[in-house]
Amino acid sequence: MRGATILKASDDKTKQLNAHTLMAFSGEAGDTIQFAEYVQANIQLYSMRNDTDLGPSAVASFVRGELARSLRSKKPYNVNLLLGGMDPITKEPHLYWLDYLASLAPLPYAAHGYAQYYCLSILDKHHHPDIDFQQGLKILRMCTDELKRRLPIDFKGMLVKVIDKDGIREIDYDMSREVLPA
Amino acid sequence: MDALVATYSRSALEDEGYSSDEHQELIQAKPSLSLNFVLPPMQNPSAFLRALTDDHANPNCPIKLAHGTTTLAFRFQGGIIVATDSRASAGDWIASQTVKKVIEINNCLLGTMAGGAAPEKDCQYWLAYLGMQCRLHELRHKRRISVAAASKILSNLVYSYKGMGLSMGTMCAGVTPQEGPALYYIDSEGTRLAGNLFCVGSGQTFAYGVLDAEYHYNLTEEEALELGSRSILAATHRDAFSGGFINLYHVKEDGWVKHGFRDTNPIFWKTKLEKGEFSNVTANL
Amino acid sequence: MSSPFAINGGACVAMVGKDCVAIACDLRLGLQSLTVSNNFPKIFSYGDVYLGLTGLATDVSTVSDLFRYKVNMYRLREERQISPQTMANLVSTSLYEKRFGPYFVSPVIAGLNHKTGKPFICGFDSIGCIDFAKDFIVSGTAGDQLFGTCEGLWEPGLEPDDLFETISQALLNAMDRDALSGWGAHVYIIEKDKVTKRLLKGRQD
Amino acid sequence: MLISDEATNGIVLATEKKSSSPLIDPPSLSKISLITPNIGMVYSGMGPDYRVLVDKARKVSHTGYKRIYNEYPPTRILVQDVARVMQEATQSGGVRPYGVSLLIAGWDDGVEPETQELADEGLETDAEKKKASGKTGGILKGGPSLYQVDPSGSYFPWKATAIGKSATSAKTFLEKRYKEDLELEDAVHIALLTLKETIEGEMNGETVEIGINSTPQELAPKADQHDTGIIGAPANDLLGYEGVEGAVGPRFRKLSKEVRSSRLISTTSDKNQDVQS
Amino acid sequence: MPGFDFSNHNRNAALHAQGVPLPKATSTGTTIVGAIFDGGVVIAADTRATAGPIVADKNCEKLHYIAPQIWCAGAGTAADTEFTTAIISSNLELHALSTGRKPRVVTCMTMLKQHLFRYQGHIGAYLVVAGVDPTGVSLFTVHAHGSTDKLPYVTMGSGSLAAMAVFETQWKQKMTREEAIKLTSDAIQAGIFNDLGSGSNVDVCIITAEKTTLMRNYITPNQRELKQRDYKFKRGTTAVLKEKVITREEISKYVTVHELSSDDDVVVVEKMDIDA
Amino acid sequence: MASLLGSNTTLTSNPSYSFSQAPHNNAAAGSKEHSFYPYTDNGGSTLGITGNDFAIIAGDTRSTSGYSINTRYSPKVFRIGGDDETGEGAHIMLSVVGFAADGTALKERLNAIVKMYKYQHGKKMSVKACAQRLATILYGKRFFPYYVTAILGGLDEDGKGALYSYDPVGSYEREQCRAAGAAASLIMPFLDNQVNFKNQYLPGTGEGHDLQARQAEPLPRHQVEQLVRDAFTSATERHIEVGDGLQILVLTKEGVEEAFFHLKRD
Repeated sequence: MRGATILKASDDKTKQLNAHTLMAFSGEAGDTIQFAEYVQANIQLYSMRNDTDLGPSAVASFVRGELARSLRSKKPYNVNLLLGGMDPITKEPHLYWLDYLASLAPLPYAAHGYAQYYCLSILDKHHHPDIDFQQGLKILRMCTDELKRRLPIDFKGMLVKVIDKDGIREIDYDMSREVLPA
Repeated sequence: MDALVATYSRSALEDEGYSSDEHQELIQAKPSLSLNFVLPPMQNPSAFLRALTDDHANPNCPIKLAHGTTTLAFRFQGGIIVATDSRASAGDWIASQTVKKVIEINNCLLGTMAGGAAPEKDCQYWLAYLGMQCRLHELRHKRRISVAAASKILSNLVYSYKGMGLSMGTMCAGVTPQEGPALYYIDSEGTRLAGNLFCVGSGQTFAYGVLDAEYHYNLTEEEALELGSRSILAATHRDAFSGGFINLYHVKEDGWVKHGFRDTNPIFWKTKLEKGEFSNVTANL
Repeated sequence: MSSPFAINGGACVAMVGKDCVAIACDLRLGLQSLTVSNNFPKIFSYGDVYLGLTGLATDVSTVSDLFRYKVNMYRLREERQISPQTMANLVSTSLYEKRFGPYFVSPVIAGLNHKTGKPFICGFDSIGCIDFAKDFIVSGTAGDQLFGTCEGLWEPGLEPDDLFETISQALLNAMDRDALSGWGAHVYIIEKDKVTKRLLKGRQD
Repeated sequence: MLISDEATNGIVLATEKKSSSPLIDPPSLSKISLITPNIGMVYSGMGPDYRVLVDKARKVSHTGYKRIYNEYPPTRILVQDVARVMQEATQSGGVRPYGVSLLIAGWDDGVEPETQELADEGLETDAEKKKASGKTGGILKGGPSLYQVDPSGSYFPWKATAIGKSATSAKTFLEKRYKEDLELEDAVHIALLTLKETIEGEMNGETVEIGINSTPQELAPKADQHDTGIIGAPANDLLGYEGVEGAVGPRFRKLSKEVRSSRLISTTSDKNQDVQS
Repeated sequence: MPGFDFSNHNRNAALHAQGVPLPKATSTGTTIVGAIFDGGVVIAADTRATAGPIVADKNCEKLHYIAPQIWCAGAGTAADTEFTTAIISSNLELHALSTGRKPRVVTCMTMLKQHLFRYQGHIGAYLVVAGVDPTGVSLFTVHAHGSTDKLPYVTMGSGSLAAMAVFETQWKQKMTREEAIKLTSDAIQAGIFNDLGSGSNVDVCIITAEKTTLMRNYITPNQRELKQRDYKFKRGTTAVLKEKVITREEISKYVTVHELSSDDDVVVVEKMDIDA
Repeated sequence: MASLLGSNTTLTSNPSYSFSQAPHNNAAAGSKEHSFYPYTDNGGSTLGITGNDFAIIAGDTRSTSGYSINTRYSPKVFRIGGDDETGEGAHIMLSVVGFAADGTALKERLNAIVKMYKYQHGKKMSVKACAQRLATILYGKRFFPYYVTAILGGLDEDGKGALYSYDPVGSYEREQCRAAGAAASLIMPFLDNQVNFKNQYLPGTGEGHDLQARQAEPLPRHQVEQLVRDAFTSATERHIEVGDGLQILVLTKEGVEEAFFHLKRD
């Protein structure tokens, strides 16, 4: 967004850090991509040097540390992050929530910005620890529907990526259906 | 000289004691809810009031008034469900967990209270005033006032105080033969909207989230009550300024029915343990 | 904008008992009115010294990591566990080092002295002034409320099990009057030969 | 030439004060220095280098420890810090290594519960009881410890040792004399005897320096022992203030000239007995 | 102090510019006093530390050790008084060891004022410095900006007016030790009872040429009365959802080992090629 | 939370989580603009608890401004509707804490109204009516509030203790117990626990989620008086504006009894 103009409708606001870890970011333009690329480069460097990937909790710790460090610099990054990954050893999924102050929380589900205010209650109600992929998608649909319904923003599209034991992949997600408030 | 004497020989206490208005107030048995408000003796009373009481703009304000709320109401085939939380907070301080945020205007009409600073009393007072007007309407016209008319009276009233620092967001719910279930949203800015479903207050978004996902007009009474209650529960869980008890009402054509004023705590744990919801609350050590 | 100490919310309390100490914290991580996480404990253990940190969540993490580093260095260098008293001084000097750009945290320490087995608790302001107390220490957004409950409920010489009830009731009731803390609690009862950690059932609103 | 040995309740540092000229004012010469209230240091080698190290040791005990933990460093930590200073001089450009060997004697409070030791050992004889109550040194248990630091920066813990000109013969002498359950009084005695073996010229209060370090009960300082120099019981009267909970006086002190003289006399008179036994 | 670390300063200044209030440090709305008597000097303080209107510490120590015969009473920001006196005490100790002489009070006072002046009042330490040295008895006040006074009787802190009222009516020259102790503790009590920032107990420190005597909690006029009721709860009153016992052995471990489940699929360990 | 209601600030102020989104704070400048500032906080604390056949209202007697004590005896609890100056025969109790001048004015006004009611109707005003009336008085100054937190106590139609608590603009609620004033945040959670047994479960009724909550029941007068005293001694320990004296008014069907206890004066 530049003023009230949409510059690009299909911008990918995620970065793959290693084979099993993906980071989504929002915040101030410029800061987001700069910080994400910095993190990506370092995580990839680690993978190359050590021929092994950092687990999600290690990645989250590293990212938090870097963001906290930048917070004490003259020009801190203003970035909110979600970090998802499969632990390469235990094969368990992990999700981390990080805000621009570098507060880190591991969560079963998370959101940033206005989405938190509309979606968390939906997730509280419908999420269970043992849901399968299709059920997960169904809950996601409820969330995006609610955002379309209540936020004064016309979504130009939604990018959905899935992390599982096979890695990271993008899936088609139809946002064309109209949703109106009751 | 006489004039001078007259000027300076006034009784020292002439201005003391009660003014005629105040005297009137004293001898009147029960004063009507009046529209006479004392204003601070200054150019811009509302800015004065804001500096004094708005803890959002000024966290060190001396008079902390209660705020923070989740209220909701929706229409469905069986009438209208009205539900609220019961928390009153002043800053971070939880002043009360037992506020009745549904106001029984009369036995057919309900109002809810929410808003910025001091919504409680603004709503309590003005809805009581509205109740009086509704009764007068009934006496004058020999029939019940429509919800549309009642809400319009309220809207006009608070609009006349716009900019003075009133702060309220209220919903008027009633079922009349001519209107069916009627629901209006009125706020102190002057907005007045009719609709199927409204959530108001700091926890509104959370209530909308749950409500929107499962709402449709043909809910059964049981489903509707459960949905209203569950939406408030969702908001109390996520919004720090909502909580306490769930106050649940069902408005029908022959009047409203109260469905309890129940503590969220046992409801929360029951919901979690029986339905497996709220998976973010774990028992991990 | 609220104070940085109240953005994320949180409460912590420590109490002295008979040959034991207790330390407890809430579990909320919020962003002002929004509750983000219900599993954000604010007590960290360094050997057998326990440190509770309330305040800005990012600084809670940063400071807890910093002391994990410092205490591990101490243990490696001196080949011994750090004592609660020494830890208190370390925390104090570390915070005061940032006198003109403080971490927004109010730490609380609880532990038993290795040599004498005597209970030790203390609290700090954000720039490292130590508050040595013989009864209890409170910190966080529910600090005022905790002062009230602790002052009312605490008594000297409580056995570990009684101390647990007292600290739990003091914390739970204080949290229930503070919008920004709550959502469950952790309680540690520290005795000579063991530490008991419990998860309390608390209001989730 | 200096001697030091560890007793169950203290340590003695003893050295010979050699003055190259009778014109020198003897009290101005001092080889034993107090670093912290519980740690003393003595040297063999170049005096000026030693005084630099004393300053650095005192400074690092404050900046690197007391100003962080509000307590004085344990002996080993101080030794490490001093050794680091000395090692760095061996590989830094533009400086030469320090030309001194040091003996550092200290007493640590320890962190382990005192009762545990008593419980661990069967206390049958008086001798064993004494041994059990005596600290064996170190950060954990507490008690006296003695380190030698070389110009290379390497350091060694000792029960008793000597450095300097006649160190080899002195050490041989100490090996014969040293016993595990020495009392501080005996240790002072042995140190002086050792010194006497190797010293050239007259030995009197002016030419020897003694420092002690010990536990409270054994060698409570007498008023006349002010300004002496051994590591011994905390000299609470040297604290200068009273009423502060937990405050104890310095354990390290130098023995005064008078006390030194009196010890010397007793040494000479005892010598025969000792040899006989 | 090797120096302050300003690394958070930029961040906090940025937050402050956006309307975030700066944190409140524990401050000692305080009464501290000092008076010279014949042969020595007495300083005294109350023991209340406040954070806003809340009493943070009921029995804090406001009399700080500098050297055996130099002591300091501190008012203002509690952490500043604590650390300023500690740093000067440390420097003075090194100075004393290096010179082999007892430190002088003027030296201490000068070091304090230079330290405080360097920080332009940002270090909020208000001190009463008292001591006896080879030059005699001294009593000074040092303000946060670095100004100093030398007076026979002084008061500082929020209760200074109440305390000074006592001094101005009852102080006399050439007091005995006992008279001085009585006078200073009366002055502190005036602060305790009439200034809300001061409270609890009276600490007194008497310094003479021979020795220093600290009398912690010399007067305790504000002991809490016994409670009317017993508030011990029945065991089991609190609802516990989970419990874990950590033994002493586990605590002292540096490394904890988590066993993975033995399911073969879970752990993929690459086989190492070994040269034959 | 500022207005959520349709005003243009809604979206920026409600889910505001970023510093840059925070509404810029001009309040400090705002209050400078008006040199007219008619309020002082005189500190102190009050509390009220009800029982089956009594109501208790208590308050400390210290009046402060800043770090100074104005007086050690300035009552904050009053008898309303008494026959004479002493308040003899009063059947309602009022406590006011905050700005003492507003408090006195409010008490005088309510007292006059309750008395006039009796003269005109020949019967005592019920506490319920009085409570409603007090709310109206307070709301009458909605735009220039009385800077006080009031608690009203009496006996209801059934003879049960009735307690009403107010905010400065008259929002009120009937409660079992309530603390107000400077140390309200210290006392209230203690009362929640000890009067309403919040967070207390019955030992032995189960484990974890199965435990049964302890139900609140009206406490006997003796116990309530003890709680009041302990609440105030605790508050005195930790709040600098509370102390000097504790005044307790107990209303039963026999009338108002007053008790006075000394609190710490530091």
